[in-house]
Amino acid sequence: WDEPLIFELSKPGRVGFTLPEPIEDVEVQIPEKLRRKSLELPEVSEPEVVKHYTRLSEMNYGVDSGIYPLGSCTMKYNPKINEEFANHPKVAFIHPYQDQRTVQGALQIMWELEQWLKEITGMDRFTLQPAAGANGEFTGVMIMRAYHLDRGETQRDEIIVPDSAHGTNPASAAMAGFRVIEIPSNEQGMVDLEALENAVSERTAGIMLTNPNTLGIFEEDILEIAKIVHKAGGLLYYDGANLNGILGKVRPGDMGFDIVHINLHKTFSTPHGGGGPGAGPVGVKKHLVDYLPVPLVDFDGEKYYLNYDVPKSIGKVKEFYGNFTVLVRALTYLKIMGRDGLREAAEVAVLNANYLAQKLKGTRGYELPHKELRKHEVVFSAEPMRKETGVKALDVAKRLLDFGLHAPTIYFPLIVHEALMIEPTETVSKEELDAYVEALKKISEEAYTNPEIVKSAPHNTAVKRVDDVLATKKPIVTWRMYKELKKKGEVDY
Amino acid sequence: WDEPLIFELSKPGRVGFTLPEPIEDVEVQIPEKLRRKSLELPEVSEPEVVKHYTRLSEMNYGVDSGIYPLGSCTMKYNPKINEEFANHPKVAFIHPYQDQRTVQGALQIMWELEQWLKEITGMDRFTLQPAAGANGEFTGVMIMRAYHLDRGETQRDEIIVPDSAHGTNPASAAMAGFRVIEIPSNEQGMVDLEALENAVSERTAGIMLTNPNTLGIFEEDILEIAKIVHKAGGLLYYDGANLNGILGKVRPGDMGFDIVHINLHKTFSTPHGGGGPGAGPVGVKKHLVDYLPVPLVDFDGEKYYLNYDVPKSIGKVKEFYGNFTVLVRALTYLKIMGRDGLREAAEVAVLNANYLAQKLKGTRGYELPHKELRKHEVVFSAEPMRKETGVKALDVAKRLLDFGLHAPTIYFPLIVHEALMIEPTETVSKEELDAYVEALKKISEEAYTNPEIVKSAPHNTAVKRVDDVLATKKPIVTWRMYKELKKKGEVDY
Amino acid sequence: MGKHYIPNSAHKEEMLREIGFKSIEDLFSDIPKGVVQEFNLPEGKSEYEVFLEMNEILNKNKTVLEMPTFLGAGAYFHYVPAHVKHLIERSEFITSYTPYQAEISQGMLQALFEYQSLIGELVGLEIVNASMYDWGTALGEAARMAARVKRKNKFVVPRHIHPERKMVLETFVKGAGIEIEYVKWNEKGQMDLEELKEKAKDAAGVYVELPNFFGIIEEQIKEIGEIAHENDALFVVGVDPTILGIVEAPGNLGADIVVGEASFLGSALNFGGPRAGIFAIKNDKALIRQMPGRIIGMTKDAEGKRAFVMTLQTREQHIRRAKATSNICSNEALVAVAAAIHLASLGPKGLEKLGEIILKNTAYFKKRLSEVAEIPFDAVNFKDVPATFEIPYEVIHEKLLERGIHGGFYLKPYFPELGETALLAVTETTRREWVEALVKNVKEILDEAEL
Amino acid sequence: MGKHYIPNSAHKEEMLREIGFKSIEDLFSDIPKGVVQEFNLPEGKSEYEVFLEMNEILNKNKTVLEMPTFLGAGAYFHYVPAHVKHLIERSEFITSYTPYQAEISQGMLQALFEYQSLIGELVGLEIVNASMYDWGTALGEAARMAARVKRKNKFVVPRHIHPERKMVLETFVKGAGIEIEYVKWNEKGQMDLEELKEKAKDAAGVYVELPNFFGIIEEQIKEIGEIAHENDALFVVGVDPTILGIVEAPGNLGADIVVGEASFLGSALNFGGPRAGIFAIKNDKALIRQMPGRIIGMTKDAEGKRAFVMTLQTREQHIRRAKATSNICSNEALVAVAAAIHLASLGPKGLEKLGEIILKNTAYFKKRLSEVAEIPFDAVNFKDVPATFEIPYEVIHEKLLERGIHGGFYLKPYFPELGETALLAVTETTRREWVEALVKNVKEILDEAEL
Repeated sequence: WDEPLIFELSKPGRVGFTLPEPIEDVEVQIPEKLRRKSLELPEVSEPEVVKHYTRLSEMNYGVDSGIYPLGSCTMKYNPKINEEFANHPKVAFIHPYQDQRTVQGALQIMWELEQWLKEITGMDRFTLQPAAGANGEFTGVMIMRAYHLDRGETQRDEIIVPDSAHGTNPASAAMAGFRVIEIPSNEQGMVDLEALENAVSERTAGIMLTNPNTLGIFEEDILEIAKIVHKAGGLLYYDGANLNGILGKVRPGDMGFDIVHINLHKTFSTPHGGGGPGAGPVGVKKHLVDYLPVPLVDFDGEKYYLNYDVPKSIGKVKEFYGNFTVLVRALTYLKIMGRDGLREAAEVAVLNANYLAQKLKGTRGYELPHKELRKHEVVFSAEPMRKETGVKALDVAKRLLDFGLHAPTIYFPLIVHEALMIEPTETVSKEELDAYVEALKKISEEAYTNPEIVKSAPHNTAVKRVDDVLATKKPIVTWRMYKELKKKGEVDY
Repeated sequence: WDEPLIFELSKPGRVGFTLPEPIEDVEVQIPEKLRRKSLELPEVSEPEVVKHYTRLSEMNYGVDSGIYPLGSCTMKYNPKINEEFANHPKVAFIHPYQDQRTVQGALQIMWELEQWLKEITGMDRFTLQPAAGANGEFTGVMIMRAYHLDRGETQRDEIIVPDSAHGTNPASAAMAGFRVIEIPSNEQGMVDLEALENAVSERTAGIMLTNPNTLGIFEEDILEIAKIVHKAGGLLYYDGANLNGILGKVRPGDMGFDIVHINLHKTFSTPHGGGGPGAGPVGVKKHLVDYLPVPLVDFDGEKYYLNYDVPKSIGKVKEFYGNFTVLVRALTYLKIMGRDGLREAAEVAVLNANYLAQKLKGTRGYELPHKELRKHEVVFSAEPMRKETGVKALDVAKRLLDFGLHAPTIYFPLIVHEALMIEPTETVSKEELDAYVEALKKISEEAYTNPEIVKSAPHNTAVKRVDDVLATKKPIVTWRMYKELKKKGEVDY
Repeated sequence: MGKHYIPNSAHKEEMLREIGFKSIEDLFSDIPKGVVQEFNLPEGKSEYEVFLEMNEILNKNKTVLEMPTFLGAGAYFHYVPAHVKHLIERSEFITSYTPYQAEISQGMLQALFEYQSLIGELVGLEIVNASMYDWGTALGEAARMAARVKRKNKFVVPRHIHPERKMVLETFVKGAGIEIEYVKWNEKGQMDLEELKEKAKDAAGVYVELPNFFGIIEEQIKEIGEIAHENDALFVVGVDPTILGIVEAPGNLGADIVVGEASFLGSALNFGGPRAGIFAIKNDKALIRQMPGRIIGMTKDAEGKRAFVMTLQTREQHIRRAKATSNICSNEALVAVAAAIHLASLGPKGLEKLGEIILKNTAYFKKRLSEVAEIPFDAVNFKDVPATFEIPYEVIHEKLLERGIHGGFYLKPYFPELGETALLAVTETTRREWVEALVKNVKEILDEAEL
Repeated sequence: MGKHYIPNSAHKEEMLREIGFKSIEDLFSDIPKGVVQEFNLPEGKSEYEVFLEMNEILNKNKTVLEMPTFLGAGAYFHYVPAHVKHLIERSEFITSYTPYQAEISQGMLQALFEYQSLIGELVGLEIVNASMYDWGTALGEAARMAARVKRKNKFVVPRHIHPERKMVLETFVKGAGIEIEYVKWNEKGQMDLEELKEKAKDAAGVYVELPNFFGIIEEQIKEIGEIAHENDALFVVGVDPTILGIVEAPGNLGADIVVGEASFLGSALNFGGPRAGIFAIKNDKALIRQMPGRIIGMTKDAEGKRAFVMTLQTREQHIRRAKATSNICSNEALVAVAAAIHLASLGPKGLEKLGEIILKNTAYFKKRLSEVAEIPFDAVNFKDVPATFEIPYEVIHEKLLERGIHGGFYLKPYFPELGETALLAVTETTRREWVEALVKNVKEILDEAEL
C-alpha cells in the first residue's frame, strides 16, 4: 500500500509527546541572534506515529520474514533472547563515564566477550571499539601504519588487496593513507601466488584477505601466502566478514594473520538493523597489542577496569567503547552456542551452501565458476543467461522477490560476471533451500520461455521496479528538497 | 499468502528448545500404566517458529494497523509504555503466594488502581479479580443473589434486561440462577419506563443496564429508572462496556447504580490480545461491600495487605487476584491520563462518534434510527440498502475490509435490523473518520450500481470470504480431526 | 494528560462546527443536570514521570530471581523462552480483538486453531476450545456442563483439590444448584476409591487432578474414570500440561472432559494472572452442544482455499443469550497463543525432557527435604512436595525469609490434620544452590530451635 | 548448544548424501591439515542458564535510575518514549539489512528518508546522509571532506572540543595528512575569535560546537562562519540536536557542513553506544560528490508511483573502492530511525519545549551549584555546567558516591588550567530531589573537609 510521508500526516495542533515540567520556571534567554525562528517538523499524535511506522515495517523484509541469503552478509536468525539483554535497564541506563565500580557488569561483559573472540580467532588481544566492519578495517590498517612507522619503516606505503576483495578493503587502506595494490585471482578463484610474489616489496605494509574469500572459497595456500607477506616484512589482515564458514574449525591466528576484524552482526547473530548498528571488534597478535585503540578492558583478578595505558595507541576510532548493546547480544549468543554450537553453525552453514550449490548446478543459464567446494557461500554467474536471453542477474534478483524470497547479493565479487552471491547461513531449513533452488530454476525456465516477465519483475511487491537512475539524476533526499521541486512542478510523484 | 499449519512444518529431529539439565540424574519412574506412549507434537526449530508466527501476525489486523471501530469494544490505541510495565521483571517474576512483605509493589498497584476506579465510577469498593467483562457480570449478579438471600428475600429470582443489552447480561444472570425478564426499548432507543414499571415486582433482584446503551444513546431517564427499581427492592447493575462515553463526565454511582463492572481492556486501553486477557473489575456501593470476592486489597497506612476477612463473600470467581498484568497497564494509563485526560478522552470519543454519524447521515441505504445525539458510538441500519439492493450489513462489513479498514460490529444490537455499530474511539484522527465515511459512501454507491462487487467482498484480503456455514456443518477444530477427515478424503482444503 | 493519544484534541472546534454543534457540552446535554460532579483525581503526568513512579512502586517487589523461592501450589516458576514473549507482543496479535472479521484475522484464528490442535494432541481429545479464564473457572464450567449433560446435580471432587480452584468451583455452581461432594485421600495422598464409589452415586461428574494438589501423581486415574462411568457420570480430569510429556494423555485414560492450566506454558508467574484454562472434550455431539467457550474451526474461503473462522457460535451468549452454555465472551486468547508457541518450540522431545527434568528435580528435592522434614506420603511427586516440620512452619518461614529464602505454601489453614506441613515446589528452573541453601538454612533454624 | 537455531542440524546425513558427500569433514578438506586446533571454549548452555548468568552480571551495574547522576560530557540521560523502542524492535526493521532490494525494503528506505528529512529541517540544510557511526566519526569525515573539497590540509577546531571527539578526529585525519589546529577559549568559555582569525588562514575547515564542551552556547557562531568563509574554508558546526528547538538552525547561521549526535533523540545511554552521527551539507554539487555515507533518495517505480531507493552510490566504496569518499558501509540506520520516530513524536512544539525545559533546568542547576562551587564562565549553559570546587574534586566524587550520588566529569586531566573543575550536567529527566541531594551532600562534604 501507499504510506504517506510523516510530514504529509501532519495537522497543526496535534501533539505526540509528553514532557515533565522544568524544575523551576527560571528566566533564561538564548541570545536573540541565535534564537530559533521557525521549525517545520510534522505535528502528529502518538497513535498516528505508531500506525505509520508499523505500516512501514510491514513494507520491509527481515530475517524473520523468510530466507535472506545476501552473500557476504551472513543474515542468520537473530535470537530474541539477545534483545532481552540489549534492552535491559542495566544496559540502557548506564553512562559511559560512570565510576568503574558502578559498571562492573558492563566491563565484565566486554572482558568476557574479548576472551571468546581471542580463542575463536587465535588472537592475543581485542578492541571492541569499532562500530562496524569497515570501522574495524580502518582500525586494522591504522595499526599496520603505526607499527611500521614505530619501527622506522616509513617507506611501507602499499597494501595488497586481491581483486575479489570487499570494496571496503581498498577504501579503508586508502583512508589510512596507503596505496592499494590489487592482485588478480587465479582460475580456481584464489590468490595467485605468483602475482603476490611479484607484488610484495619493501614498500609492502601488508595484505588484506578474506578467508573463505568472497567466492566462498577457502584460500588453500594461506600458509604460503602468510610466508610470502611476512618474509617481505608485511602484515596479514583478516577481514572477518566470512568467519561464519570456519567458526570453530580453524582460526585466522593459526593461519598466520596478524590482525583480524569480526563482524558481530554477521557471525554472532546480532541484528543488522537495516544497515546498523553493527560492531567490528579488531584482534591482534602480541606484537601489535601496543597499538590498539584506548581504552582496553582489563581484569586484575578482582575488578574489571578500563585501561588507557596503551603507549603507542592509534587513539580512538569511535567515541566511548563501541556499540555496547551489540556486544551484549553477541556475548549472549556465544554463551548459548558454546564451542560445540559454534562449530555446528559453521558446519551446517557450509553444508547448506554446498547443498544449494549442488542442487542448482547445471540449471540452464547459471554457471558455477571456479572451484566447486565452497564454504558458507557460493557465487553463481548468470552470464550465460544474459547472453542467451538478455535476462541479467539484476532481473533474476528482482524476480525472486515475486516468490516472497530475498535476492542474493548481485554483481559482487567483481571478478564474476553477472554474479549471484548466495549465502543461506545455518539458520534456514532444507525446505527453504529447496524452495530457493526451485524458484531459481523456475526463473531460468521463464528466462528462456518468457523473458519479459523476468525483466519487468517484480510484480507482486509493494512497489514495482524502482527507478534508481532517476534517483541519481534528480536527487531528492529530504522533504525540503521535495517540497521545493514539487512547488516548481518538477516532480509528479 | 498461505502459511502452513505448524504441524505441517514439522520435520523429525528438529528441536526448538533448550533446557537445563536436571540437578541430579535421580532414578524415578512414572507408574507403567500411566507412562506416555506417544506424543505427536510438531518438531520445528526456533527460527521456523519465529518466522511462522511472524507471518501469521502479519495476516492479522490490530489497532496499530488502522481504524478498528468495533462497536461496544472500544478499540482505542494501546500505549506502548503500558507494555513496558506489564512485561517488567518485577511483575513477571513474582509468585501469587509470596509473603506479602515481598510484594508490596504489586499490592500497591492493585490498591491504587482501586482508588482510581472508585472515584471514576462513584463506587465504594472494588474487586479486581474478574478476568473479563462477563466474569465481572457474573460476579455482580452473584453479589445481587447473595445480598437478597442474606436479607431473606429468597423470592427475588428475576433480573430485568433491556432488549438492547449485551448478550452476556442475560447469560450471566442465567448462570447465577436468575430468570431473565426482557423489556423493550422505546422509539428513542431508551428503556421504556412503562414497560419497566410493569416488569418490576417483589421477585425483582435487579436490572442490568448499559449507559450509554448499545445504541450509543444515553439513558436520559436513568434517575427515574433507578427510583423504580430501588423502590421495588431491586439493585441496579452497570455494564461498563460503554463507560468510555461518559468518563470524567458523570459517574454510574451518582446515577443510582449499586454495582458496576469496568472493562479495563476497553475503557483503560489495555490491549485486547485477540480476545483476551482482559479484566473486569467490579465495584459496589457500601451496602454490598461485604459480598465481594476474596481477597480485597487493603492498606493500613504502612503496608498493603490481602484481606480475606469478608464474611459474606461470594467466594472467588477466578484464581488468585485477577489478570495482574492487565491491572498494571490500566494503572499506568490512568496515571498518564489523569482527571483532565480521562474527560478529554470521553469528549473526543463522543465528538468522533457524532462527527461520523452526522457525516454519514443521509447517505443512501443507511438509516440512523432512534435519537440523533449519541455518545461514544452510533448504530446505523443498512435495512434500506438490503431492501433496495440486496446488499446486507454483512456485505458492507466485508467490503470495508477491501479498503484496508476494519468493519464495525454488525447485527447488534438486535433491535436494529442490519445494524452497523460504529465506535471510532478518541484515538483516531479526523482524516481517518473522513476516510471511513468516504468508504461507506463508496460502498453505498456500489450497492446501488454494482451490488455484486459488495456481495462478493472481500477481494483484497489474504483469504476471500470465509465459509462459516461449512465450518459449522463440518466442524474441524483440531489437527487430529483434520488428519482423520483428510485421510478419509472428506476434506479438500 | 494524554493529548498525545488523542489526535482530534486539537480540532474540536473545527469538527463541532462542521457538524453543527456549538460546544462539547452540547454533546453531553442528555446527562441529567444534577448528577454531574467534579472528579477528585490527580491530573495527568508525563510518561517519564509515570515511568519513574511505576519503577519506584515495582521496586518494592522482591522476585523469585532475587531470592530462592520454593512456592508452587498452583503457580510455578517456569522459564519462558524469549521468542515466545517477542511473538505475542507483536502488535498485530496483541492489539487485535476477537477475530470477528475472519478475512483480516487469519493470523490469530490460525494461531488459536494451532493452540486447540496442540492441546488436543497433549490431552488426547479432539475438541478443544480457544481457552477459558483459568483452570479454576474451566473446572467450574466443566461441573456445570456435566450437570447439563447428565441432568444431575452432584459433582464429586477430591478433598485435596487446590484451594483456589475449590473456591472458584463453589461459586460457579452455586447458581446452578449443583452440590459438590468431597472424597478423602488415602495414606498415599491419593483419592480414596472406596469413598469415591460411595459418593459417585447420582453424580453428574467425577473430577481428579494430575498431579494432585500434593504434587502426587494419582496412580488410579483409569480406575477413577471407570467408577465415574459406571455411575453414568462424566469423568473430568484436571491436568498440569507440563506433565504430559511423560504421563499418558487423559483422553487415553478415559477422560470425557479435560481441564487444566495452559499458562504453565508460555507465561510468566505474573503474580497469578493472566492464566488460561484448558477445556477439551470427547468428540461427541451431545457434549459439543453443551461445551462453553469460543472455538475456532477450519473451513475454506470462496475460492476453496483453506481458512479459519470462529465456529459453533450458536452455543454462545450473543445468539442464545440467557440460554447460552456459558456467559464467557472475552477469553484468554493471547495466553493460549503463548502456550501454543511454547509447546510448538518444545515439540515432543522438549516436553518429554521438561517432564523428566521436573520429575528428577522433584525426586532430588524430596530426598534433600527428607533430611530436615518428614514427607507424609510415599508416592511419586511432580513439582510440589509436602513436608512436615518439627517446629511450627511459620517460624521456619519467617527465619528463611530473613535469610533471603522464600519457603513454601503452608497447608495447615486448609488441611489442619496435616499439622506443620508446607508444600514446597521445584521446577526445571530450580538450581542446586537454591536447594542447598534451603536445606542448610532449615537445618540451622531447626538447630537453633532446639537450643 | 544452539541446535534450536539450526534446523538442518538433524538432517546432515540426509543432505550430504543428496549432494554426494560422505561426511562434514569432506566439506572442510581444503583447510591445511596442520592448522586445525581444538578450541578452548565452554560448551553451550540452555537459554535459561544464560538468562540467569547474564542477569547476574548485569546486576553488578548501578544505573542512573538507582543513583542521582550528574554526568553529561557528551552522553545524556534523556527519556525515550516507549513507543520509539517498540517500533524499532519490530522484527521487520531490526532484522533487515541495508536495503539493497528497494522493492521489498520500502519501509526502511522511507523511514531513513524521513530521518534525513527531519534532520534537514532541524539543521537547516538540504542534503543529509542516512547516518555515520557517531558525532566523532562524523567530525573526522567532515575534516577529511573539507580537505578534499578545499585541497588544503589544515582543520581548525576549538581547544574545548569534546575529548572523545578530539581523539577520534585525530585518528581519522592522520592518514590523510591533515593537521589539526586548536583555538583557545576566551573568558566567557567560548572560542577566541582573535586567535581563530590567525589560525583560519589556509584552513580547509573551521569547526565549532553548539553547545560547546563546557555546555556553553557559543554566541558568535555566525561570526566564526564568516571568518571561515573569508579564508575559503568550509564552516563545520557540530550540534546537539536537542538544542535545535530553541536555537537557530546552523544552516541558517552559515554552516556548510553540520555534524552531530542523532542518538540524543530516541536512544538510551547504553554505556555510550550505539550512537549515530548526523552529517548534513549544503545543496552544492561539489560538496555532494565528496560527501561520505549512504543516502536515500525519492524516485518512482515502473508505474510512476513514488518510491525510495539508495542513491548517489557512485561515491561509495563498492563502486569507487580505493577512491571512495569514505570506507563507511554499515552505518547506524536503526539508531537514525529511532531518532526520526522520536523527533516526529516531539514535533516542533515538543522539541521547543524540550529545549526550554533543559535550558531552565540547567539555569536552575547552575544557580544551585553556585551555592557550593564557583562557576568559571559567565554564559548561557545547556545541559553541562562546569563547577570549580574548593577541595580536590576526587574527594567530592568519592564521598558523593559513598552517599549514593554520582557526580560529574572531572576536567583536570584534560584541562589542567581549570583546576578542581568538574562538568556536571542535567537534562529534562533531572528531578528536583536529585539536585537537592547533590547540593546538600556537597555542602556536607565541604563542611567536613574544613574541620
